[in-house]
Amino acid sequence: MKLFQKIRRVGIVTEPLPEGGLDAITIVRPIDARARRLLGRSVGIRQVDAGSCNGCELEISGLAGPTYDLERFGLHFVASPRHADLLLVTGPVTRNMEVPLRKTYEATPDPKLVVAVGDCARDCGVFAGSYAVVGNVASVVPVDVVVSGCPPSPADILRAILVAIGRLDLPVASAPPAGVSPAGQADAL
Amino acid sequence: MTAAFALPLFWLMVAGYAIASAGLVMPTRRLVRMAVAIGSVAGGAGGLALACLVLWTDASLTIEAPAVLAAAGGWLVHLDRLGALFLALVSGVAIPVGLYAIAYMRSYEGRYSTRWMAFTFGAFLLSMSLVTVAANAVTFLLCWELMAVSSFFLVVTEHDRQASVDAGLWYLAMTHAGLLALMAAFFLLGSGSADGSGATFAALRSSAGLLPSETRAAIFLLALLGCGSKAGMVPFHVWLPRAHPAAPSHVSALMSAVMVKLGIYGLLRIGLDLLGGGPAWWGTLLIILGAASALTGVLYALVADDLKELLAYSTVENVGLVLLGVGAGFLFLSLGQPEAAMLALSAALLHLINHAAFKGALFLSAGSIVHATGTRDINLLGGLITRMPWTATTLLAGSMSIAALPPLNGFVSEWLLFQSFLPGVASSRASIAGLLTLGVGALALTGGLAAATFVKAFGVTCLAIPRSPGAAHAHESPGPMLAGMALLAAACPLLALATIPTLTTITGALAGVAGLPSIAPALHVGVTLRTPTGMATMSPVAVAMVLVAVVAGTWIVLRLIARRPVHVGDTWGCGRIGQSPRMEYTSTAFAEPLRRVFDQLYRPVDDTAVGVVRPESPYYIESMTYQTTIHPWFQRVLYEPVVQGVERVATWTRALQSGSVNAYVGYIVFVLVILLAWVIGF
Amino acid sequence: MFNTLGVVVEIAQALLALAVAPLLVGLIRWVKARLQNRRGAPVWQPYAELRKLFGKDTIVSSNASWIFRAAPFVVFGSTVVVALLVPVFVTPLPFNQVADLFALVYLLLLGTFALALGGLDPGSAFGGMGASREMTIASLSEPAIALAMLSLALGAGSTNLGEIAARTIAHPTDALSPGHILAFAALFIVMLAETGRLPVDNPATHLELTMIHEAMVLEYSGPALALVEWASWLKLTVFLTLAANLFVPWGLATSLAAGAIAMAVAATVAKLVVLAIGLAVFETRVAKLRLFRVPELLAVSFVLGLLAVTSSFSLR
Amino acid sequence: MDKLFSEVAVLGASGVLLCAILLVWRHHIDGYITAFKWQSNVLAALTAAVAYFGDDRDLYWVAALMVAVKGVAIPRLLTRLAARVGQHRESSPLVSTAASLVICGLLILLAYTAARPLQAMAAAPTHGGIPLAIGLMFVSLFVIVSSKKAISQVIGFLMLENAIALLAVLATYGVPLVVELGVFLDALMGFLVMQIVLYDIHDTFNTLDVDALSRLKH
Repeated sequence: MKLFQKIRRVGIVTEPLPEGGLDAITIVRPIDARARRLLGRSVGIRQVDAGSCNGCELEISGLAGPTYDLERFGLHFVASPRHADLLLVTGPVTRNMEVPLRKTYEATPDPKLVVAVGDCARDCGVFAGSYAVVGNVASVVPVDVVVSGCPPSPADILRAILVAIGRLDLPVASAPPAGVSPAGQADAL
Repeated sequence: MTAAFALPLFWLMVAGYAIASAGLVMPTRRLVRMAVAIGSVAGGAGGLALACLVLWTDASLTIEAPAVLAAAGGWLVHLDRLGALFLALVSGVAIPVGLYAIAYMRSYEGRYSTRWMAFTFGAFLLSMSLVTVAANAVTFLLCWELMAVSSFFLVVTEHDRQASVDAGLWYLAMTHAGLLALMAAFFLLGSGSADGSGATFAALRSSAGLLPSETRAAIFLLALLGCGSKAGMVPFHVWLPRAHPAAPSHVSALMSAVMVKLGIYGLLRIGLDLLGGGPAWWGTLLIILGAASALTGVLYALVADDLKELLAYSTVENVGLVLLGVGAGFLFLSLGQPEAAMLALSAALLHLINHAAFKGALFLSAGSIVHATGTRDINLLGGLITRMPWTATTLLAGSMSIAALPPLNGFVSEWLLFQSFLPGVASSRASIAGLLTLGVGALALTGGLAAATFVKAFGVTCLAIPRSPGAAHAHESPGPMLAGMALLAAACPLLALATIPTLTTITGALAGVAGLPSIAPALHVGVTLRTPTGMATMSPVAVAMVLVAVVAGTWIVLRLIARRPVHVGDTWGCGRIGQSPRMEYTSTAFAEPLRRVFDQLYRPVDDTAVGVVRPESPYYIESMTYQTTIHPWFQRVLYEPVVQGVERVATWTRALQSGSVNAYVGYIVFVLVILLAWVIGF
Repeated sequence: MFNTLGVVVEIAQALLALAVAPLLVGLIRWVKARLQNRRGAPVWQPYAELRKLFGKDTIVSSNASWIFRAAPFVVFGSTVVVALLVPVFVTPLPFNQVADLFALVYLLLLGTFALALGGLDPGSAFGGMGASREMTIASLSEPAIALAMLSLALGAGSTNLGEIAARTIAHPTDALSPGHILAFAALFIVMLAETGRLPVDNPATHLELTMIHEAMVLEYSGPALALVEWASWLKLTVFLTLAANLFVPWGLATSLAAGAIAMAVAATVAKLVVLAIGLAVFETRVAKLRLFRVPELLAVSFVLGLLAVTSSFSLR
Repeated sequence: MDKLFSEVAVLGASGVLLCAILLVWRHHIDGYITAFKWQSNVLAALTAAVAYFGDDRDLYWVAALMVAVKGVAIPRLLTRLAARVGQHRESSPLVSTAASLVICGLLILLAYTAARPLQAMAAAPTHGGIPLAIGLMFVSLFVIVSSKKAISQVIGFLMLENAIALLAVLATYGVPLVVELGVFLDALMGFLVMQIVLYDIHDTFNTLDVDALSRLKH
């Protein structure tokens, strides 16, 4: 009974998604129209940690909480890439995570989207050039949308997902993110 | 007019099995196999035709040969409907098994004598058929013993394997204990008829009513021991999970599908037909033993890792289910509810026939798997559905039937068993209502656990990736084997669709036996089953039709609306690089949760050995072996003390056997003195 | 009087159950979200999920056989047949004669059996784990269901669902008899176990090691997944309808008159909404049990069933 | 009216029995105490119902007393006791929980079978609940036999007392108020004595595991 009293006292704590603030988000490539049509109202998200420091994970886990509540948009995390429509990839892709990331991508049925979360996922961030890193996410799997930030805020991540499925409008970016090749750099060093 | 066919058909049956036995003297191995196949198919066809003749017309068969074994009462054969039902069972299974044997016996050629195998196989089939037609004590016991001995030789076919020989010895010991009990039962039965009419069943039947109730009780208990040990009833089932796996698979199929049923036949013949039923405690005892058999059987089947042992334990389970029905029948008869008794006994016999179909199919499929992979260990199998599609399909059909899934036949008979208990639960006698309530619970638990067992038996054996090279290089079995398996597997849905005719035949066979109504009550309205008490209706045909229609309809609709491509990819394993069979769930792992739940019953002995790489730290582990064994309780509690006692007595008597003549003469003098003293004293 | 029209109504009510199932699940999720102080997905979210899944590609494991592909159809088909049996609005209908409560249990077992095989087929450890656990729970809940039904059947003198509902309609006070209430409690626990709800299985879990139902379907994708999910929602709907219409069948139409049916639709919907909200509140209140405490819960359910039967004996 | 009365009686008796089942299911001493508390309250409600249907003024008093003593006072004392000796868990029961539950089910069935003639003898509309009351006695005895902690044994004894009260209410519409009061007093005294003994056991052995009592032999 105490539990329900508390639930009543606290009330709904979900905040409306703040307007604007789309600068952190880049659309990397034109998004498949069929994917947008199909995934408008229901998206299964599979999160892949490709070598992240877990900063981004901390923010992502905020999405499922009552404050950001991604479920209200019809988004939900799923337990298997077979059930997923969208991969949320974080971190610079480390050597050990390259194959798993590719396998996850292959295991996701079409149509599917990939959102790269965080500076590391965009261009390897502070890990660029490390011998343990293969490259950014785009060098392993095709990426649709990138969110910058170290770490990006949950609201940004949420907006990026909504942009990816076409629920928020954003013009296609002119330039793709700098395609760094840390492996090559490592060789040069 | 039709009656005139009975005698030729009988001789056709005998001749067929004789041909099978004549494999003993065939010049080439090929001819041996052909003899077995032609003989058992012809004999089976003859027997089946004869049985149908007796079941469906008013024909009957009587052959008297008083000169044979005159001292013991002569040879007497008479086939009535109850016997014909079981004859149909023997013959019906003999045909597919005979076909199967053509190819299966090949794998024994060169290693073991197939000629001797052919001879004993023919004798086994013949003796089982003759048990059902025997009409006096001596004929019955003789055929019973012939059946036991011939099957013993088949069990020890692989006589160079210790396990087979052990299994054979257990079987021989148990079956002879049973035979002694049966002989005693017939002796007691015959003590009532003073006219020395040679203990024909007709004479025994008329005199049994005059016996004092203690004698009747003793006869019933002896028959229960004798027939129960043959049927694999707990606690006399210990031989079954040893002998059935040890025998060649076509013989296992016959033993499991047919021979154990003759134990039930004996029980019905003596307990119901000759004694005419008894007081309520007979039924109660049967229900308790039936529930114990069903639960013990299914619990040990669940944890068995040997495919054929699993099937053997599941036979114990199904015999338990049949006994539950038979027990309810006895109980209702004693309570003066013949209609309910009829329902219960019909349900039991329907399950018995259905079990013959699916257990036959399962054992033959298991044989096909052993033939192809060389192993019976489920933990070493897997992936057979792509390598042996037909065998996997028959195994699936058998598994679904035995798990009582609609629309197959096991479902129909288990449903009827449930229904047959309901009139008893509604009874006003508290003890009976309570007993049957628990019976319903036991039935339901058995059904659920059987489903789990057969998900394991089929799923781990046939699906996913093979776990050993043997399984990986498996090949489909030759045509004749597949034909045998397919016949029995096809019988599963067909028997479900033909429930009503089958049931009518069964009630026809039971009508008039003991106190059962002489005009069989209708258990159906059209194609819908309807219990006589009006408790429930169910139509197997309609359920099957609707189920197939809905599944097919869904498939068609989905083909129309969802036309997206299907890709083939790796199994999802959290991104790991490659998949190996070691990542799969094994048979032991599958049964682990239920094994933990029933821990107090299994009392497993677990053994974990850890190979540590560095002595200074226990966390660097090189290897880890986990071993678990289950020592069955009946073995521990009931048999080991007996075996130990026998051994102790044997050791003690060995001390007497000094080998010295002086000692032996001394014994004689000693005994003489004792005897003299006794004579003088009294 | 029932024949052609009856069959039409029968099929219509099964289709309606099928159509309503996602809404019911959506409602449960929405209430649960609200109780977690979240806004939550709209109640029609499950429809969007189904539509999406039916439009997606399928990926099948290279190890899988036809069993894997066939299993979703068997699961879905058997559940739909069960929905045909359950008195949703009108009782008794023609299909009532075709199968009874025991047949219903075995039809559900057919679905469980097929799904467990589908879980084992791709050879993944998760699938095997899910199959093993699901069969464990399914087999242990069997005796509890049987006894609960026995208690219902004893009251009605029949195991056909139509007769049981009709009996309670004819004798309204029976709904408060102890046998009825205890059987309801037993069946409620079994329902939690069979449909994979808390405290037996968490339908929202992402952790493979705690999964039961979800672990078996990890390999399914696209339309096959849609079928499996829809079947599990339908199973929940069927169980809730059974709970509503076998134990409190008030309002159920006994004829095909339009007015009676309209009443029945309203009554059933109201009962389902109440049950769904109750389930959501219950799920918010309890924590998931350890796997090896689930058999204890099912033992409680078995004892409740036994108590239900004993109580109905005692009243005779 | 009589039918309703007998249904209410059986329902109440089932409820009381159900609390006992709940107790067997729980692992924690807190759960035991809660189950006992609910059981006493259900019993009190049943007594009040019997008072209403049977038109027996005295029984209302009995019901009120039940709530006061067994529903409030004893559970409180028990909680204090458990807190003081630091007992939270019936750690390793002699029989596993699932097995205990099944055994309890069988005991109830047995009680039904055994008490059927007794039930037939009693003419009161409440007689349907008599087998359940006897079942509750069996279950309480089983709890006493199978528990290892002295405190759960005490709860078992209290439950047995409830069972006797239930039987009395159902069989004879409750014994006269005076006798009932005596029984109450008896139970309370017994409880207090047991409390003292429990403290002693705890002080002597530093545990409430009754196995430790076997050390007294040495």
